Amino acid sequence: MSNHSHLNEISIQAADFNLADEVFLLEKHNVIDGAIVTFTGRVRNHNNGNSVTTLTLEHYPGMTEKSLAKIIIQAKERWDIGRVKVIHRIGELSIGDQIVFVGVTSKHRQDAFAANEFIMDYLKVKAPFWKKEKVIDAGQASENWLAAKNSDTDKAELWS
Amino acid sequence: MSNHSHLNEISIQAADFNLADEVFLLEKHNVIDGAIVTFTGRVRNHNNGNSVTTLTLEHYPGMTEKSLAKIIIQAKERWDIGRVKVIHRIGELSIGDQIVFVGVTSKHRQDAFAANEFIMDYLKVKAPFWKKEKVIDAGQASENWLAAKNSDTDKAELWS
Amino acid sequence: MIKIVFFAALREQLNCAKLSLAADDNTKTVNDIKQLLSDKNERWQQTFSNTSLLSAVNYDMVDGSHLVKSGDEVAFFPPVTGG
Amino acid sequence: MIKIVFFAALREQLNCAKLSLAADDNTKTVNDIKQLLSDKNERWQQTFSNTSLLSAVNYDMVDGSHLVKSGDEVAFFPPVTGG
Repeated sequence: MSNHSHLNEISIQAADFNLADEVFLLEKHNVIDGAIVTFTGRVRNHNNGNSVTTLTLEHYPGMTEKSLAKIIIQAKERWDIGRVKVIHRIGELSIGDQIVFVGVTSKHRQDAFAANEFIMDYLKVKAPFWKKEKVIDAGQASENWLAAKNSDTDKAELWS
Repeated sequence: MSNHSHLNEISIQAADFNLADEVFLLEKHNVIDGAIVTFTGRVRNHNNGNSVTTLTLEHYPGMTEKSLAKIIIQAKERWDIGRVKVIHRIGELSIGDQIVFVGVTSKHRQDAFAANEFIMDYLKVKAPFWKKEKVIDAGQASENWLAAKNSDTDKAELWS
Repeated sequence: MIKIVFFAALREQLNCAKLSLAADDNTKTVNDIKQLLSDKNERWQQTFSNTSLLSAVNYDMVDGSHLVKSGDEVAFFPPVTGG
Repeated sequence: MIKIVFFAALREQLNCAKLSLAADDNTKTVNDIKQLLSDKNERWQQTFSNTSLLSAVNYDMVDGSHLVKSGDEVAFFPPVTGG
């Protein structure tokens, strides 16, 4: 596994991303793949009934890229897909901000749907990102690290 | 079922569409849905080994909109999704042109993935569109109506 | 009056996009209409012998036993290939 | 020398982002290192009693029986919550 081959497929960045630009690159000079599926995740305004104000994303530099590269390789082994792009933002984000993007092209839509969902499911349980929320709960501001969800672990296990 | 309520959800059009504009509208003033999944289908350059030059899309005005509205209602009954947009182009298209767009927002990604794929699978077998290809086969130009695929029928039946 | 419409390859094979059928007192099913159309001539008979043809009444897919009444729009077409 | 790094809630609970461990001649597993860290004091012991903690060696997730050698980077962190 060469990191080099995944240079264009993975980006961990503080900056926002632009869906149209990413889709343009996935489709550019790519007339064999008739299907493209994108997933975009954004910061919601509520979590467990409390008002979220900001979200801070920490990650483990080095391992993040390596784990995402492995997930993309697994997806390519399982499905006949063309191009892949995974972007994950880090740092402080506000409500409505984009957090994560996954784009997959393929000849047949079924592969693009499955590979995209697989990548998101595995990212959720295998990529070293952690979210800390600033929430207002009954007028009191506090910071909480988000707890991992069993549902995410269960969902990822469905692929194995 | 009121057609009115689906006016913003379905568009059958000759004109091209813009992914970014569609996603903007799906996300606008929508901070409860953290997930958005899009599917875009484009004209590929090959079909059964022959070179496709153009694709002409015919449809059944009136029934097209009604069938898509029904598919969207079924998706909303099955999954907890927010907003939906389905665009299908008609008329003459060239290689690389966008044909179809499905966008779905939801609180949880699993619903957006499933509903989007369901809508595409049902559209493929229940919405009255027909494709005619101009192909160059061994130097000879010809026009062919595409044959429906059994795999599409099989895939749609998996949801029932 | 019953309006009948044809699409795609079927329309081209019949060289006909639509026609009208006078509604008489006999209750008709979609299959009855298909039979009436097949009886027109050799070409129509051959075209309607294709068992994969689909039918819709008033924009909803129906099967051959569906009852058709005056004012209905009946459509015949090949399996769909959009998306 | 073995480099040890901590992330997220774990880093905050320990008030420690990284430390180094002299590599001695004894072969160590990830669990052995966890035990060594737990032995530091009450707070570390309590923090490492959390059975949901994950571990990685050289950027790959591993389980407690994984052997650690000099030069390795060992990471401990809570279950991940990205995406």
